[in-house]
Amino acid sequence: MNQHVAAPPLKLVYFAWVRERVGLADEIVSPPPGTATIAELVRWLKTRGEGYELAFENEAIVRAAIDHTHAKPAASIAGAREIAFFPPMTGG
Amino acid sequence: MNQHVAAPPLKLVYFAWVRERVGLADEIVSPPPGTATIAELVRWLKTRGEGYELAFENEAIVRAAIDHTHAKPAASIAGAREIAFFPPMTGG
Amino acid sequence: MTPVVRIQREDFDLGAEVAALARGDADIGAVVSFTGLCRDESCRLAALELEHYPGMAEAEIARVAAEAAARWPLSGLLAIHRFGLIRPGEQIVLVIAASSHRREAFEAADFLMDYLKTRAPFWKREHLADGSIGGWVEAKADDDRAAERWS
Amino acid sequence: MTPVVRIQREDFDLGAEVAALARGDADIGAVVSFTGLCRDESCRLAALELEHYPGMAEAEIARVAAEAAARWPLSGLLAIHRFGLIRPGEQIVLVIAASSHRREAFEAADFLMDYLKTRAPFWKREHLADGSIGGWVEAKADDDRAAERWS
Repeated sequence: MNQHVAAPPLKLVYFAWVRERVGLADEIVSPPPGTATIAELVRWLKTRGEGYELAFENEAIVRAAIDHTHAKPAASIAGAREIAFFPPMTGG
Repeated sequence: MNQHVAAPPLKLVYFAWVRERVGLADEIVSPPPGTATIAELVRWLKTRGEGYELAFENEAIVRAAIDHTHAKPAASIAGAREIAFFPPMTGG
Repeated sequence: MTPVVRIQREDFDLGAEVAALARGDADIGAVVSFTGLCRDESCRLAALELEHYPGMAEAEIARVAAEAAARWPLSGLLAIHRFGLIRPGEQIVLVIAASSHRREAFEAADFLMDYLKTRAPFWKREHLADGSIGGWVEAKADDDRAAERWS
Repeated sequence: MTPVVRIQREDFDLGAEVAALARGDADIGAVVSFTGLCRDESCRLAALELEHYPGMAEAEIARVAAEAAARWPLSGLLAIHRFGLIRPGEQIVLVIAASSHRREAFEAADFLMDYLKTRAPFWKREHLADGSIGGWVEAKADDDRAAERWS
């Protein structure tokens, strides 16, 4: 069990209105030890200010991807290099 | 009831292997009085020679059209100007 | 919206037909095209010969196209069917359906092709690579079943 | 068969892409294309702005395309998705599926579009005719339901 070892710095990227609300396109963060899943990462991000709170107001609607692959809230972020948050896709 | 009045001359057209078996692309015929439907027309055509017999050997497979519209064996030929016989379609 | 139907010996240009159909119509969001080609998996064929019933071919495809136009809200609908000798790799048939949304465009094109296969008066005969004339292509029960999906 | 996936700012040429995909492959009998256009029914829009996630957009569409290629016997499969500012009437997305038979080509193109809508990381924002920037386009529950048809 190494979930309490500090995670290495992590790149976060944001898109569309998530990006606008957070106020950043990307950033490098060091989540607290024990941050093991997307859901836990979101919980921590929401403590970082109003923009984050607004972006993740409705957690169920914001999508995540780990290293360019869609990921559910329960997905482990261990070993992740880049985690993205964005609204439901509207391409096509 | 005018089904025993002689019908006016009728143009018949044939396509694909029906045309080859009949040996004609088209012809003008005068079916006997009382020939009221496609099925009755086919019955009469089959008495006209070996080619017709071979073409309509399997009556269920040969399709018909009256004046450019698909028609079933029971369809009335009253007033028809052009009746076509052909195999199942294989276009597209 | 009046469907465009053409029966012709000449080849057609997919890009030009789509551009002409969609031009200047701001409510078109989706265009689906189907192109049917002369296949020759085993290099057996010199060509396919397509016989058709002039007059009825136009009328029947126009009827099927009108059915599609009544069934789906379309902004454009086109069907071109060639006749004559068509060599492997060449185009035989083109269907284009344009609509606001993709579901309608896909379904209308699919429907039009299924009905065109089973109702349009065209017949294919094989011309073989050795110079001889092969048999008439037989209709497929699969095609009838495909058309029945829509009724 | 390796699917072709391109994410680009530039426009694309449907006719040229279909010709390139089908060229010289004698077992292609059916080519289905889907073109998605920027719609503007009420002349409200100056343009749509398409934001995307570079890297993931390519990867995700390639995954969906590989799924389609595993599910249907295809001879060719292509997806192009544009990003940047796209004006009303301009092309946004292109999908082409080529197969021996029409059913497979239709289904693969339809599947690819449904999944592209719900899985490819692109987001549309409206630029209005009056010069202002409108809101982000909302995802449609319809699109999720369309994608669920395939599972």
